[in-house]
Amino acid sequence: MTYSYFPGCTLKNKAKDLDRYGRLSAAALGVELEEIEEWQCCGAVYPQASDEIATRLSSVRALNAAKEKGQPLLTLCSACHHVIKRVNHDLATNADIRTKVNNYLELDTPYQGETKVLHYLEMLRDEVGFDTLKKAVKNPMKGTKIAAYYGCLLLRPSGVMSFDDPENPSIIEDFIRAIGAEPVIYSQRNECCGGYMAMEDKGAAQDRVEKIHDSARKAGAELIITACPLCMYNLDVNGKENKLPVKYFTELLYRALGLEEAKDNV
Amino acid sequence: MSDKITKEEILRICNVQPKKCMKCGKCSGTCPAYDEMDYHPHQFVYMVEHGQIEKLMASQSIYKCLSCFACLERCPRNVEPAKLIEAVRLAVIRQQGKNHMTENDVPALLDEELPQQAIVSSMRKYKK
Amino acid sequence: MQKIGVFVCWCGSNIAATVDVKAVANAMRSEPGVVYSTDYQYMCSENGQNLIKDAIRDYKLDGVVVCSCSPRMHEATFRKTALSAGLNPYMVEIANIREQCSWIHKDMEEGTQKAMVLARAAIAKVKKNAPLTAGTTPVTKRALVIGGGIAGIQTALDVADAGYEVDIVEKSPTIGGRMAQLDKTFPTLDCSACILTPKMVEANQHENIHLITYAELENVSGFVGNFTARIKKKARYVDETKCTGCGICTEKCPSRKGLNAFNMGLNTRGAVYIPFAQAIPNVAVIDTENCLHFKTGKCGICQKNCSAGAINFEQKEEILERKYGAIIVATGFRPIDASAFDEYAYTQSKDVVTSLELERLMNAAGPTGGVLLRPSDGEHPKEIVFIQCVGSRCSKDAAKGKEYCSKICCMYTAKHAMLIREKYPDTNVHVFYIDVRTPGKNFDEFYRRAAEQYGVDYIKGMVGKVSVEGKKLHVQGSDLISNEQVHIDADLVVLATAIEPDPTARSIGTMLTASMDTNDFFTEAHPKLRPVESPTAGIFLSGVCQGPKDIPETVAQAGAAASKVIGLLSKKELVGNPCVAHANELLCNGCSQCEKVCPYGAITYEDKEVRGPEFRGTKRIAVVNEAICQGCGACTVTCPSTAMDLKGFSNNQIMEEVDAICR
Amino acid sequence: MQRELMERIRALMDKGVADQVLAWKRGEFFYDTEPAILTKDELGEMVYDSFCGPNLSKYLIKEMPKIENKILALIKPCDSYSLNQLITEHRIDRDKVYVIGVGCKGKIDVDKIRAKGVSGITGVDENGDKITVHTLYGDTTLDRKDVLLGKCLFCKGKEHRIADETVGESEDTSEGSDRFEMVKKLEQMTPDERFSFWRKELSKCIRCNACRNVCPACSCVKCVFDNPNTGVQNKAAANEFEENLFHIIRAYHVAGRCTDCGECSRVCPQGIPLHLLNRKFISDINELYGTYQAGECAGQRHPLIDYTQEDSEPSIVHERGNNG
Amino acid sequence: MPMNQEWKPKIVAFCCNWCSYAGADLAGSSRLSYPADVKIIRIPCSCRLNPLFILRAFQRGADGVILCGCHPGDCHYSTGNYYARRRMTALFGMLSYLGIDSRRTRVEWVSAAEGAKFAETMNDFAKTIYALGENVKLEDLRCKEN
Repeated sequence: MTYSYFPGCTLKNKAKDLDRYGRLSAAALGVELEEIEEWQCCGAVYPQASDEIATRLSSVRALNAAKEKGQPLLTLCSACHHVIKRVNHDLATNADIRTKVNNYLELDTPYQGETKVLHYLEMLRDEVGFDTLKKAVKNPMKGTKIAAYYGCLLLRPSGVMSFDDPENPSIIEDFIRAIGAEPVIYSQRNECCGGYMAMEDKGAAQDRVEKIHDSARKAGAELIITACPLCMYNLDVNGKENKLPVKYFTELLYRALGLEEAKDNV
Repeated sequence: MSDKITKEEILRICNVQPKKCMKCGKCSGTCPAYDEMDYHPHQFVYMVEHGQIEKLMASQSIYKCLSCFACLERCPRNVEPAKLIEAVRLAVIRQQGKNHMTENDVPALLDEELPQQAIVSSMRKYKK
Repeated sequence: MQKIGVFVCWCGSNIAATVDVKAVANAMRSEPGVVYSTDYQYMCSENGQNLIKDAIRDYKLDGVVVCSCSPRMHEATFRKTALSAGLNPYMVEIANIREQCSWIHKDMEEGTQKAMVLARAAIAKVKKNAPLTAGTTPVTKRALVIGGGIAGIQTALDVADAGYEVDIVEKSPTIGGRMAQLDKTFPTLDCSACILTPKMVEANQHENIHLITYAELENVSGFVGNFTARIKKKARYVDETKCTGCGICTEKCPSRKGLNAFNMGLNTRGAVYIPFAQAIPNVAVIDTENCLHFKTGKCGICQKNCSAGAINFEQKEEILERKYGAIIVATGFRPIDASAFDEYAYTQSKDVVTSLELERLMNAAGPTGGVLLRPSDGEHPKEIVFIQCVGSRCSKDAAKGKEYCSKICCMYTAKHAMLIREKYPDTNVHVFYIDVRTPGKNFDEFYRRAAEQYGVDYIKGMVGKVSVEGKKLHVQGSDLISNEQVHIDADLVVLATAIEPDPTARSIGTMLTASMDTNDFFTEAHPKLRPVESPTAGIFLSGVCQGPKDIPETVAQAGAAASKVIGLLSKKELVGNPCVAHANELLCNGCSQCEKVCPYGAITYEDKEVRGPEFRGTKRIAVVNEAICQGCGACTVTCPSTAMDLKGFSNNQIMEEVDAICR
Repeated sequence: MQRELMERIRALMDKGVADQVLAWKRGEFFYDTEPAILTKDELGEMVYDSFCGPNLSKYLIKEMPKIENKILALIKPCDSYSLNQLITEHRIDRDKVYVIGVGCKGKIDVDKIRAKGVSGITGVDENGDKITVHTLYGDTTLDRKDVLLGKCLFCKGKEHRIADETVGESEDTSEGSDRFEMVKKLEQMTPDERFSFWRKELSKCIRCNACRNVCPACSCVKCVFDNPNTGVQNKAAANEFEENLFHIIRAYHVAGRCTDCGECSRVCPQGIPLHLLNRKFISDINELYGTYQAGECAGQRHPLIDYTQEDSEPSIVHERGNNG
Repeated sequence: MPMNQEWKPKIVAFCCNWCSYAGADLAGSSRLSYPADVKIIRIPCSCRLNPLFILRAFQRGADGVILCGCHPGDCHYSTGNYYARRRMTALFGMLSYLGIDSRRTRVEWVSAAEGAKFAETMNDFAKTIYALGENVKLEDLRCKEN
C-alpha cells in the first residue's frame, strides 16, 4: 500500500525523530510513504469558525493532491491529523464551506472530501495489523511498562475523528502490546496536557503536565509515549524533576523492529 | 470597541445554538482550564445567549481555552461550547489592533525545544 | 338532488380565532346540494348535536358535513348523532379545520379560504357516500399478556378476576420482572419483594391465569377479538411438571461460569439454576452455553442428583398456537448500556455501578447479602457519588443517549442516598443533579427528607469525568451554585442510567402492527383520552413499554388496561369496520392480483354465474370476507378494472376530493 | 410451412384433440391477416406466412366459456409470453388449450415496404435474407431485415415459453439490439423536452382504441374507460380526464404485466410509439427490482404486487432522474 | 416558468390515517405551521393511493403531490407501505418521463408521533414547489399543439 504522506512543519524541524523513525519503520513494514509535493503547513489548529475559509485551504490542497494520486493521506503528527481530518469532514458535509473553498481553489474537479485520512497508528492497526507487527518485532520490549498518552487531538470530537473510543481508547495500548511491552492504563491519558498554553502560561501547563506524570507513575509506568510533538515538548520541558521519560511511539517502533542494529551493522 | 459585536455575529461565526443548553454544567465539570478562567464554559453559553458579549470579549478565558474539545465531546446536548469560545476570541482579534499576540511577542517566549506547531498555532489562534 | 347539511364548529376560539366560521357557513350554503349550513360554538356539545339532529329531520338531510376538529377526535360522536336522527352514520364526513387549518395558520383570510376548500372537499366526498352497515364478528374470550413483570401480572390478575382466561408469555424463566430485582420502593421504603411475591404467587395459582415462561412470541395474525398467536416455548431441559424446585441440582452443578442476570451479572451461578429464591415457576433451567453436558457431552451430575427425575437433556422447544380476543403489551424496560458513557469510567472500574446494580448490592438476596461493599475489593465505601441523568435528556444530535427524561431516577437516587445514610451514617453521599424532579404524592417531601434529615449532599451540576486513580475514583464536576469546579475522591460512583424499552419491543410492535415512537416506546391511541390502548384495535399497553413510569403508575395503568380488555372481552360480538373492500362481480376479471397483496387472506375466488351487459355466464370472481378485511385498500389499487373498491374510501369519493381541492 | 402446419392441425383434429383452432386468416389484402376460429371444414381459410404478425393469445379469453373439449392455438414465440401471462391471471384455462408453437423468423411490415417507394404491391416471395416484392409495375428485391415489424427488431428469442408441440423453425431477429435505447435517450432529455416530445406524440391520438383492443394485457371484462362509475371515465368526455391521460393510465394498468409484445405500436394508425411508455416501466422495474420478464412462465408474481423490505425509496426517481 | 406574484400552488397531501394523518393532527395541536397551500386527503393506508388519484390531481392542475405513510416496517396493515413504495416509485418514474419534474412528487414516511417532521416535510415540500413554480398541465398531453 502506498500513502500520500503529510509530515507537517514540526516534523521537518523539532520533531525530526518522530518523522525519521516513522519513515524507516514504515519502509521496514513494507508500507510506502510518498511525501506530498509542496505541502504547506496545515495551520496547527483547526479553524472552528464556520466562516474561516483561508485557514482551511492548505489542508484541502494536500487532500486534493492525495485524491489525484488515488492514495489515502497519512499523517503522523496529531495536530496535522486533527486539522486535516476535520477539514476533510467539512468538505464532505458542509456545502457552504465546500462551495467557498472550491471557488477559491479553482481545481479541475471540485474537492468534496473524497480522500481517506489515516493516522500512522490507524495504518498500523488497520493495514499492517498489530498481529503482523508483533511478528515483525525483533527486539520485544519485554517487561517495560509504558503509558500511552493520547491527548485531545487524536480522539475528539469522536464523531468526526472516529479514531478510537474517546473515553477508553486502546489503539496505543495495542501498539505497546505488539512491540512486546506492557501497557499501563491511567486516567489522564485522554486529558489535555495544556500544550497550547505552553508558550504563554507555563504555570498552567505545568500543573496539567504534573497531573499526567503523576497519574502515569502511580499506575506503574516507566515511560510515556505520544504521537504529538507539542505534547512531547510540553510533557518533557514542563515536567518536574520526577517526571517520566517521554518518547515518540515511532522511536519505540523503530527500536522494536531492530532497525537500530541493522543500521549499525551496515 | 467601535462596533458592538452582537450575539447574532457570534452565532454566525460559530454556528452554535446556545438555546439547546439545559444548563447541566457538564462542560465546566470537564474543563481542564477551569481554574484559569474567569468565565467558565457554561457561562459562555449562557452569556452569549443573553447578549453579554462585551464581558466575554474582555475576559481572559478566551486565551485560556485549550481547544481540547472535552466540553464538546461530553456535552449531552451537543451545544459545542468550545466553538462559542473560539468565536468570541475571533470577534476580538478580528478587530483592528486587537491581536492577542504577534510575531514580535514570540522571541521572548521561545525556548530551545519549542515546536513550530506551538508558534504557528499561537499565531492562528491569537492574531488576525 | 341530494340534501347536504353543513355544520361549522367554532370550537370556542380554537377555530373561530383564525377561521371566519360565519363566512365558511355562508359560502357553503351556495354549494350545489347544500340545503342547510350553519355555525355553532361547540358542535360536539349536546346543543350542537341537537342542532345537527334537528336539521337532519327538518331538512330531510341525506348527508352531513361537520367542519370541526380532526375526525380522529369526534367522527364517532357525529356518526352517533346522525344515527340517532335516523341518518346512516356513514353519511357523515368531517372537514378537519382545526388541527389541519386554524391551529397551524395565523392569517384569518388564509385560514378561512383553506377551511372553505376543506369543506368543499368534504361535501364533494359525502355526495358519493353510501349508507354502510357494519358486520359483526365473535370475540375470543381469552387475553394474552406479553411480559410477566408487575405490569403484566397486575393486568393478568385483573382480567382473570373478571372471569376471563389469560395467558402470560414471559421470555425469562420466571415472572417478576424488574420489580423483583429492586430492594426497596420509594417513597414508602417497602420491601419490593415483600409486596411483589404475593402477586406472583396469586398469578401462579389463579385458575384463569396460565403462565408460559421461558417463551417468546413468534407471530401474531388476525385482528381485534380474533388474534392467533404462535408462542415458542424454549427448552428448559427441566421438566416443569416434575421439578420440585428443591435446588439440589443448582448446588451440585460444577459449572460456575454463568453470570447471574438477576444480580445484574455481579456474581455467577451454576449452569442449572433457579433465577432467584421466590422465582415462579420455582423450576430450574439449564443454560446450555455453560452446561458441561451440552459442551462436552459428559457431566450429567444434575440428572444423577435429581430425585424427581426432572432433568431432561432431550427436551425440545415447543410451539403453541392459541387464539385471543385481546393482547396486552407489558414488555417493560432495561437500563441503557452505561459503557457508552465511559467518561464516567463504567467499563474501567468495577466500582462504577448503575443504580440497578446498586439495588442488588443493597439487597439481602444480592451478591453481598445486603451489606453495601465495593465490588472491586469488598470494602465499605465511605464516599459515594451519584450522577443523575446519565443518558437521559440528551439532544437528538448528540452522539449518545435518549432525549426523554427517564422519570424514576430522581426518586430512586433519593431513596438510595437516604438508605445508605441511614445504614452507614459515616458514609458521605453526594448527588450531582441537573434538576430534581419530584412530582408525585409524597415525592418532594421524600427528597427533602434525604437532603435535610439524612444530610445527602445535593450538588447542582454535572460530573465531567470520573478518573480511576488507584483505589479511588476521582470525580471532577461543576457546582453551578458556587460556580466552582469540584473534585471528590470517591469509593463508589453510581450512575442513574436512563431506561429504555426492552429490546424485544420493536419486533413485537411489528408483529402486532402496533405503532411505536422513535424511542421504541409504544404509542397510545390518544395521549390523553386513550392512554392505555394502542391505535391498533385489540392491543393494549401496560407499564413502561408505553413510556417511563414508576411502580404505582405502572400498576394503575395495568389496571386501566385490564378494564379496557374486560370491556372488550365482555362483548358478545364486535361491530366491525364497515369500510371494507368489495368486489363488483360484473367487473371482476378474476385475475388474482388483489389476493396476492391482501395481508389478511380476506380474498378468495369462486366461480359464479353472473349476468351483466359485458358478460353472461360462469366466471371466476373475487369475494371479500368482510369479517377478515381490515380495509387497507391494497387490493383496490392492484385491480385494473376497478372492480375492487373500498367502502367509505371509494375511488369516486377520493377522486371527488381531489377535484374539489384542485378546483 | 403453412401446409405442414395445416396437416398437423388436421391430424390433431382427426385424433379428437380439439375441434377448432385459433389461427390467422386472410383479410382484405394478401398482407392483411386477422385472427379466426376455424373448424376442420374451414381449415382451408387458414394462412401462415410472414404477414401473420397479430398476437392471437388474447382471443382465447372470449372462447374459454364456450369450450367444452379443447381448442388448438397457434402461438409464435413472442406470443407465448402473453399466453403465459393470461394463464397466470386465470384468464385462460391451460387445460382447455392445446398450444402449437409455430416457427417464426420475423414478420414483415408492409408499411416499411411502401416506405421504400414500392407501390401497387400484389405479392411477396421470400428467399432467405431477401424478399421479392411483386407489384403492378414489376418486381423489387429487398433485404428482409429492412422490412421487419418494429417489434421483431426487439425479438425475445426463438424459444416458445409454452407449447404442447412446435411446428417449424424460428429465428431470433433481434440482432443484439437494446430495446431500452430510446427510453434512455428520453430519460436524458430535460423535463421540458420530454414533455414536448410526449405532447407531440400523444396529440396525434384519435382515440380509436386500437391499442387497447389489441393489447393482451388489456383484457378487462369491462374497461375502466368504458365504465362511467369508476370516476376514471368522465361524463363530459372531450378533453377530459380519461381522454387526456388515456395512454398513461393504460400503461400503468398493464405495468408489470406487459410482456412488451409491441402490438400497441404495431396497430396504432397514427404511428405513436406507445411501446415506449410500457418499456419505461419495464426498464425501471428491471433496474430497481431485478430483471423481470412478464409471461416468462405461468404463475409468476409480478414486481408491482410484490416487495422487499429493502426496496429503494421513491426519491430514487429524483436522484437518478434528469431534471434539467 | 412565469412566476405570477399572486400564484399560489395547489399541493395535495395524501395521508395515511394511522400515522401521518395523526402526525398532521399532532403538528396542529403543537401549533407547528406549514403553508395553507397544502391540503390533506385522508386515506386508510398509503397502499390505498391509486395512481389514478395522482394523475387526476395533476390533470386538475396540482403543482405537487405528496404521499405520507407509516415508516417501512410499521404499516398498520403490515405490508401496505411496501406496495405503495413500489407503486409510487414506478409512477413517479413515469411522470418524470412524461415531463413532470420529479421534485413535484414525493413520498415521506411520517409516524403519528412525528408532528414536527410532518410540519418540516410540508414546509420543505411547499418550498420546493414554490421554487419550481407553476406545473405543466398534464391535460396538455392530448390537446392538439398550440
